[in-house]
Amino acid sequence: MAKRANQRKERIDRGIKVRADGVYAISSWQEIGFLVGPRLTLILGLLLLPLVLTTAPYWQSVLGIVCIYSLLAVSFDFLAHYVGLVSLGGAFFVGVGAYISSLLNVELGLPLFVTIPLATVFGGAFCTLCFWPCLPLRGVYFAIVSLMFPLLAARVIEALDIFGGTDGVLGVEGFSSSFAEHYLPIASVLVLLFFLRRLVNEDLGLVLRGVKDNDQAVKASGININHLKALAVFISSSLGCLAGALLCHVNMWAGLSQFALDFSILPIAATVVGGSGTLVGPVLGCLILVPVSELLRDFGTLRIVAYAVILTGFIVFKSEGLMTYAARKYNQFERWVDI
Amino acid sequence: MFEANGLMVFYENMLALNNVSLACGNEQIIGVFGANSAGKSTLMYTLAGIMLDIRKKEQMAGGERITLRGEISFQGERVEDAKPSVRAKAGIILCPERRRIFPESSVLENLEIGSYLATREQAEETLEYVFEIFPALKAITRRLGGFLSGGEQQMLAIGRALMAQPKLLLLDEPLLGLSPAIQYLLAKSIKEIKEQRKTSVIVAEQYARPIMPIIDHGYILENGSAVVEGGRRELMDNPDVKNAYFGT
Amino acid sequence: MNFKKPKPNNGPLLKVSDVSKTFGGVQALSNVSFNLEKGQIMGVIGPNGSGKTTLVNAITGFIRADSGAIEYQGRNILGMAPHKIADLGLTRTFQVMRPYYSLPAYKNLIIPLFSPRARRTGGWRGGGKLGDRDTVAVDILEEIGFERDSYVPYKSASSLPTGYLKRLELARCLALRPEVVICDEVFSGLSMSEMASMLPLMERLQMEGITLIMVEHRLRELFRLATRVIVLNFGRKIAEGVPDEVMEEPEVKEAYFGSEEVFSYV
Amino acid sequence: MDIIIYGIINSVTLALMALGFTLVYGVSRLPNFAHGALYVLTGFLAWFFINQFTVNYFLAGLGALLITGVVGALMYHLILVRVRGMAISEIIASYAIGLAILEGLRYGGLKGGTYVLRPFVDGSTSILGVPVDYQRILVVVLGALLVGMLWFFVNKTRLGLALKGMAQDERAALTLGIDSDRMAVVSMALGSVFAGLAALVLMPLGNIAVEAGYHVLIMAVAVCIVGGLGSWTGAVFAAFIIGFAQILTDVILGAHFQVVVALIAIIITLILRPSGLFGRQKELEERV
Amino acid sequence: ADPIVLGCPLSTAFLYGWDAERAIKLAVEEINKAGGVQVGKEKRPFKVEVIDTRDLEPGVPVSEALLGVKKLILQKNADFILGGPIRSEAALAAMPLLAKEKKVSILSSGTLTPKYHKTVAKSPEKYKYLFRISGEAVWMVTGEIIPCLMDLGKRFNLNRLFIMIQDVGHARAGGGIIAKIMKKKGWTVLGDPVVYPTGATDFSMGLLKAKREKAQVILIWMDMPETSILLKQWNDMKIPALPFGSIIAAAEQPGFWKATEGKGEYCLANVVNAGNAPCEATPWTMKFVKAYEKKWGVEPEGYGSSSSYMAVYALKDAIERAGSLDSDKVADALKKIDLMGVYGRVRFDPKSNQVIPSLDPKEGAVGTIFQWQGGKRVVVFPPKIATGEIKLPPWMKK
Ligand SMILES: Nc1ncnc2c1ncn2[C@@H]1O[C@H](COP(=O)(O)OP(=O)(O)OP(=O)(O)O)[C@@H](O)[C@H]1O
Ligand SMILES: Nc1ncnc2c1ncn2[C@@H]1O[C@H](COP(=O)(O)OP(=O)(O)OP(=O)(O)O)[C@@H](O)[C@H]1O
Ligand SMILES: [Mg+2]
Ligand SMILES: [Mg+2]
Repeated sequence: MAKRANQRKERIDRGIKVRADGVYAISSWQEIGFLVGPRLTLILGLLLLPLVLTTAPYWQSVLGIVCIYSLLAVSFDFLAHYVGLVSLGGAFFVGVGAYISSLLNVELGLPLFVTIPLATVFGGAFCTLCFWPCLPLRGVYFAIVSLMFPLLAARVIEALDIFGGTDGVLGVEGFSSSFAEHYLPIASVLVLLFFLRRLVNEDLGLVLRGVKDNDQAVKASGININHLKALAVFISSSLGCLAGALLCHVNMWAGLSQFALDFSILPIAATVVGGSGTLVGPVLGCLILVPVSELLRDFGTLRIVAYAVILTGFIVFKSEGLMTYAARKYNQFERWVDI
Repeated sequence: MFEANGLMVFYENMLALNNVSLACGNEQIIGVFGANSAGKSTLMYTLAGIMLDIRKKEQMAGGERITLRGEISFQGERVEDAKPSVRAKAGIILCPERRRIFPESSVLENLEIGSYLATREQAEETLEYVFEIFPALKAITRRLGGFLSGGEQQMLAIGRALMAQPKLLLLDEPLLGLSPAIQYLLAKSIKEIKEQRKTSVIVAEQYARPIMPIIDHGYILENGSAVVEGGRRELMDNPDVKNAYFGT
Repeated sequence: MNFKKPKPNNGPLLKVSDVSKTFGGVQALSNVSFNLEKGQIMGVIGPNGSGKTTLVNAITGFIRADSGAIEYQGRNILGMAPHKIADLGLTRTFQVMRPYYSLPAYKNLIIPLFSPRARRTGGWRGGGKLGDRDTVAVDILEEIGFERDSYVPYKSASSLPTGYLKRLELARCLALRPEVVICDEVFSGLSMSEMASMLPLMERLQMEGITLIMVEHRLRELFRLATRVIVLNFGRKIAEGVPDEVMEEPEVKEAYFGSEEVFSYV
Repeated sequence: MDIIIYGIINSVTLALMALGFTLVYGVSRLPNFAHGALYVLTGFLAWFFINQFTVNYFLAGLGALLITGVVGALMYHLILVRVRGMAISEIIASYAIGLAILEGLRYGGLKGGTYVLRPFVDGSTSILGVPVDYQRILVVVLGALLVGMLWFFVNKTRLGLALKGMAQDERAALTLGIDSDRMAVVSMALGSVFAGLAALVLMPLGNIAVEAGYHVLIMAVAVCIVGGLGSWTGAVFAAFIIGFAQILTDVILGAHFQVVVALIAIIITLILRPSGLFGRQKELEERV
Repeated sequence: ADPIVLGCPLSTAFLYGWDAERAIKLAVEEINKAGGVQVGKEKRPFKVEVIDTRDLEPGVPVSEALLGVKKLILQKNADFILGGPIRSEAALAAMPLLAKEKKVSILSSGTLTPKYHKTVAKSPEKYKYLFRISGEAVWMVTGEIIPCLMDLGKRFNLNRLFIMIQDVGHARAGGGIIAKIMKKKGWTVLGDPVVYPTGATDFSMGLLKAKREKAQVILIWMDMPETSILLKQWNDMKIPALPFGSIIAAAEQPGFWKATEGKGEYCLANVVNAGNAPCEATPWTMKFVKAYEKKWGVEPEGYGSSSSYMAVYALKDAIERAGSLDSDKVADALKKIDLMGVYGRVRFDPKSNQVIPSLDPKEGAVGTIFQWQGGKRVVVFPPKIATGEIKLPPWMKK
C-alpha cells in the first residue's frame, strides 16, 4: 500500500451499531443480514458439513475431532482471555472427562447419553477442586502449575496402576448411530459457543474480565475473586471434560494418553491462529489446523515439521489472529482521507 | 537546537495533536501546560519517538491506527523517523508519565540501567548528583523499585532519566505525587540542571504553579492545539492562563 | 452475604490503634493510632515514603499489619480479606491508578455495581434496588465529571488521560455506596480548573454522609476540605489536629518542608 | 554418601539445562520454548562435524555453538519479533519452531540410540567410595562456572543490565536508549549458546535423541519458574530442590515415583511461594 | 490388476516401527516380483500404505494412532491392516475400531501384551479378524527368559538377580513376573525392581545399588534408546553383574556396538522371534537375513522384523487359499494356516489368534536370545538354534 503524502487511512464502522437498553437497534433487512450473515454461515456450515462429507467418511470423523478440539480451544480462550488464567492444562480436563465417562460406562454400565453429561459436570467439579489451591497464583506461575497437573495425573494412574493402568479403559461404548456421533460434538460446540458469548458480555463476564485486568481493584470493590476464578475454572474445565468424554466414546477407549500434551498445546495454537479473545476464533483455528494436520498425515515423519512451519506462518503473518482480522475487515471499511 | 513543526497525531480517527509547533533553544526550559487530555503526553511521546514504537505495537496487534505527521529536528538533523533509541543516543531523553520504573530492579540498579548510554565516569558523577537532588533515594538504594512509594518512584524515574546524560530532557508530569517540598526542590533542580549541565528541558505539567517561575518559554495546549505561547512573563500576565492554572 | 446490622455504637466510626508494619527491615508504620468520626473529612499528609499508602493498605486489608488493632463500626477488621472490608462499606482508591484498562470507562463501574454490597444497597444514591447497571454507571460518571453525551464515558479506559482516571478511581468507590472512602492522592494530576470541580464534589460527598480520608500532597486544596489532619513521618504519626495548627508545629515544618523557604513557597 | 554426590550432579545437570532458558526469560521475558530443540541441535551439529569432517571435539563444539547462536538470533529476528509482547503467541511460535527443528532432525535421521558424543575425559574415579566418572565431575565444575559467569553478566555488565531493563519495561528502556529489538536478538543468541553449551557438556553422558529436547524443555521451565522469574539464586536453588527430590525418591520410593514427587514438589513450592522461591512477582504485582 | 492395499499403521520414527516397515516392504517386493497374489483367477500385486502413527513417541496421544488407522481404512481403502499399531495401548485401543470396520489385521511388531490375545479369546466372534504373528510377553518370560536364566545360573553358578525396568506397563508386568518366578526357583531377587521413567538418562543410582547388593545378573526390560547409556555406565563403573535384556531396544540394533563404543559387550538381549539376528532356525532364516541386509544395508534390527515379513507371507497364503479378499473368508483361512516360516512353523491358536510358540522351530514360532560378543550378535538361546555360548565379562571372573 503506497504511502501517500498528506493522506491517512481512516477506518469507519460499517454497521450502525447502536446500543440502546441492551438490544441492537436494527433498521433494515440489510442490517439484519449484515449482523446475522456471518453467524448463520458458521452455524449452517457446521450443521451441513457432515452431509456434504457423506462420501468421505474419514473427513466426517475428522470433523468430530475438530469439534472436540474446538471445545478445548474455546475453553482455553475463555479462561485465558476473559479471566486471565492461562491454563496449559487442557489435557487434564480431557483426561478427567474421558476417565469419568468411560469408567461410568464400563464399570456401572451407564449408557453414553448419561455418562457424557455426568462426566461434564462432575469432571468440571473435580478439576475445579484440584485447581482450587492454585487460584491465587498469577500469570506464568499458574500456567506452569496447570501444565503439571496432566503430567501428574498420568503418572499417578500409572504408578498406582489404577483404572486399567497403562492399558487404559477398554471396551468403552461407541456411538451407536453415526448421526449422533457426528452431530453431538457439533451441537455441543454451537450451543456452548452461544452460551459463552452471552456469558462474557453479561455483567458476570465483565467482572471476570475485570479480574484479568486488575484483580486488586476487584477486591477493593468487595468481590471475592477466588470464587469468581473458581466459577470460571469450573465452566472452562467442564468444557474440557465434555471434550474428553466425547473423545473417549469416539475412540471407544480411554487411557493415559488422554493426558498428553497435545491436548493442551493444539487448542492454544488454534486460539492463536484463530484470534484470541474472540471465542469464535479458536473454533476457526481448529477448523483450519486439524484438517491441515490430517492432510499432512501422508507426509509421514515430515508431517510435524510441515505443520509447525504452517503454524508459525499463521502466527507471524496474521499475528492478531484470523478472526480479529476478518472481523475488522467485515465491520469496518477503510479509505484515504486528506489530513 | 530543537524544533518541531506542524506535529499532528491521530489515534484512529481522533485528532490528539493538531498542528503543534514548538521550539527549544540551547539551555532553555520550555513549559507545556494543559488540562487533562490536552495532549501533553502524546506530544512528549512524539518528541521522544516512543510514538513510533506505540504505532508499531498497535499495528502488530491489528488495533487502532496511529498516524504521525510533522517534522522534528534536533541539532540541525531531522529525527522524526528515527527510532527512540537513536534519539536517546543523540541526547533526547524522556522521563515518561506514570513513573515507569523497573519494578524488579533495586533503586541502584534502576539508575545503573539508566546509565546505559553514559560512560563510567559520567555515571558515577551523575549518580552522586541524583542523590544530591533526591537525598531520599540514597537511603533506599537496595529496595526494589516496585516497592517504592509513589513519590519515591517519581524521584527515581527523574533520576534515571538524568543518568542517561540528556542534552534535551523531556519531563512528563514530573510533579505528580511529590510532596510540596520535593516539588519545590525539583523545580529548583530543573533550573540547576539546565545551568550546570547545559541541558535543555521541556516540562509538561498541568500543575503549573511550581514550574511557571522557572521556564523561559511556555505553551498552553488545549484539545491538542497550542493555543497560547509566550515567554514566562507573558504567560503569567495572561488572564486566561492565570485563571486556569493558578486558581484564585 | 448477609451481614448482621452493626450494633449501634457511640464510639468512633473507625478506630486505628497502634498499628505497625515492617517490610523486611523497613519500618513503614510504627504505632499509628487515630480515630475517625462519622461524616468527617480527615487529611493524611507526610513526605514521600512516610507510610501514608501503607496505612491505607493496612486499613483496607491489602496488607496485613504486624500488630495493633483496627476497628470499624466496633468490629475488628484487622486481618480481614480486602473484599470483606470493602463489603462493609470501607473502600479506597489506588494511588497508582488501577482501572480496568481493557474495558470502556463506564463498564469499569459494572464491576463494583456487580458486587454483593452494591446489589444490596443499589449503588451510589440507589434506593436499595439496583437498576440497569449500564445506566447507573453512566449516571455515576456524569456526576463525577464525565460529560454524559460526550464520547468520554464510552472510551476505553486505556486511552483516558490521568485526570479522568483519577475520577474513575473515585467513581469506582462510590458505586459501592460506601460509608468511608479513603482517597489516596486523588487530586494529584488534576489541573486547577479540574480541581475547581472536584472540591465541590468532595463537599457534596461529605454532605451525603460519606466519611472521607484524604491522603494528599496538594495541601491548599486539602485544607479547604479537611477538618482534621494527621501527619506521618517515617511511619510515625508526628502530629494531629486542625490543619492550621498542625502546620505551625515545628516538627511538622521540619519534616515536611525542611526549610522556611520551602514553607513560604507552599 | 552416594545420595549427596549424585544429588549434586543431578542438580547441577538440571541447572545447566535451565541456564539458557532462564537467561532468555529472565532478561527479555521471552519464553523460549524452542530451548530444548536448540539443545539437541547443538549436540547433533557437534556430532555431525566430528563424524563428517573429523574435526576435533573443541572445534566441532565451537562450530555447533556458533551455528546455534545464529539460529537463535535469526529465530528472533525473523519470527518472534513479530509477536513480541503477546506471551501466548510467543510460546506457540517458539514451540512450533522448536518442533520443526526437533522433528526435522528426526526426519533427517536422528533416531534410535546410535548418536553419541564422546566424553571429554574418559574413565572414572571414586569419591569417598562412590564411583563417579570424570565427565560428571566436569559437569559440576563447568556448571558452577557457567552459573557464575551468567550471574556476572546479568548483574554487572552494561549489556546485561540493559537486557534486564528491557525485560521489565520495554517502553521505559526505549526512553533510555536501549534498542529493545537488538537486545532481544542478543539475548536469544546468548540463550541459544548457553543451551548449546549445556548440550555439549551433558550429552556425552547420554546419547543425542530428539526426546531429550522435550525433556530438557520441561525441566528448564520447571526450574526457572520454581526458582522465581529472573532470579539466579532461585534457579540454582530450584535445581537443587528438584534434583535432590528426584534422587531421594529414586532411593527411597524407587525411580518409579521420581516424576510424581518432582511434580508434586513443584506444585507445592508454588502454592506455598506463589512467585517461586526467590521471585517477588506476586508481591510486586500486588503492591498498590 | 488392482493392487491389494496393505495398510500399515506404524510409528516409523522408531525402531519397532521402521523394522516392520522395512520388513513388510521387503516381503511385498519379493512377492510382487514373483507375480503377486493369486486371488481367485487373477494375480494381484500388493501395495503398501504406511501411515506414521507416532504412537511410540512419548506424549503423543493414542487418538493420533486411531485416526491413522481410520485414515487407512476409510480413505486409503486398505484391504488389510498389517504391522501395528505398535504401542500396546494403541493396539488395544484400536481393537474395537478394527472389529467395527471388519478389517483383518495381523499385528507383527511392538505390542507384546498378553491382554491383546486374551481380549480376542474373550470375545472370539467380535474380534475374529485380529491376529498376532509375533511373540507375546507370557511365553517370552516363561518359555524363554526363565529357562535361559536358569541355564545361565547353572553354568556359572549365579543366583542373585537385580531387576531394572522402564516405567511402562509391559515392563512392570514382565519384571514383576520374572521376580516372582525366579524367587520360586530359588534365586535371590534383590529388592523390588528399580523403575526408570521413559527417557531417563542416568542409571548410576540403580547400578550402584546393584553393586552394593552384590547382584550377579541385572535383568533389564526397557524399550527406550537411552538404555545404551545404562550399558555405558555399567561398563564405566565395572559393575560385576551380567546385563540381561529381556526387552532392550537399544541393544537389539546392530548399531548398538558403535553407539556404546563396544562398551555394551556381553549384554544379552531377547529379540522375540528368530531371524531378527542371524541364525539357522529354518532354511528360510538366513535367506531372509541376507535379503534384508541387501535391501536395507543392515541386518534385521528390532524384534518386529522377521514377524512383519512373515505377516505378509501368511496373508498371501491365506488370501490364496480363501480365493477372495473377503474379511471373513481370509480370517478363516488365516486360522487354518500352517506355514514353515523364517522363525519356524506358523500356526495360530484357534481361540486367541495368537501365533503358537515353541522352543523347536519344527513345532512353532521360536524366539531368540543373543549376546553381544566382539561386535557380533551371537545367538545363545534356545539351544536348538544357538550359534554360540554365553560369556562373562572379565571383571566378573574371579
Ligand atoms: N493510545 C490511545 N488511543 C486512543 N486515544 C488516546 C490514546 N492515548 C491518548 N489518547 C487520547 O488522546 C488525548 C490526549 O491524551 P494525552 O495522554 O496526551 O493527554 P495529557 O494531556 O497527557 O493528559 P494528562 O495530563 O491527563 O496525562 C486524550 O483525549 C486521550 O484520550
Ligand atoms: N512491600 C514493600 N516492601 C518494602 N518496602 C516497602 C513496601 N511497601 C512500602 N515500602 C516502603 O515503605 C515506605 C512507605 O511507603 P508508602 O507507599 O506508604 O509511602 P507514602 O507515604 O504513600 O509515599 P508517597 O507520598 O510517595 O506515596 C516507603 O519507603 C516504601 O519504599
Ligand atoms: Mg499525560
Ligand atoms: Mg502513597
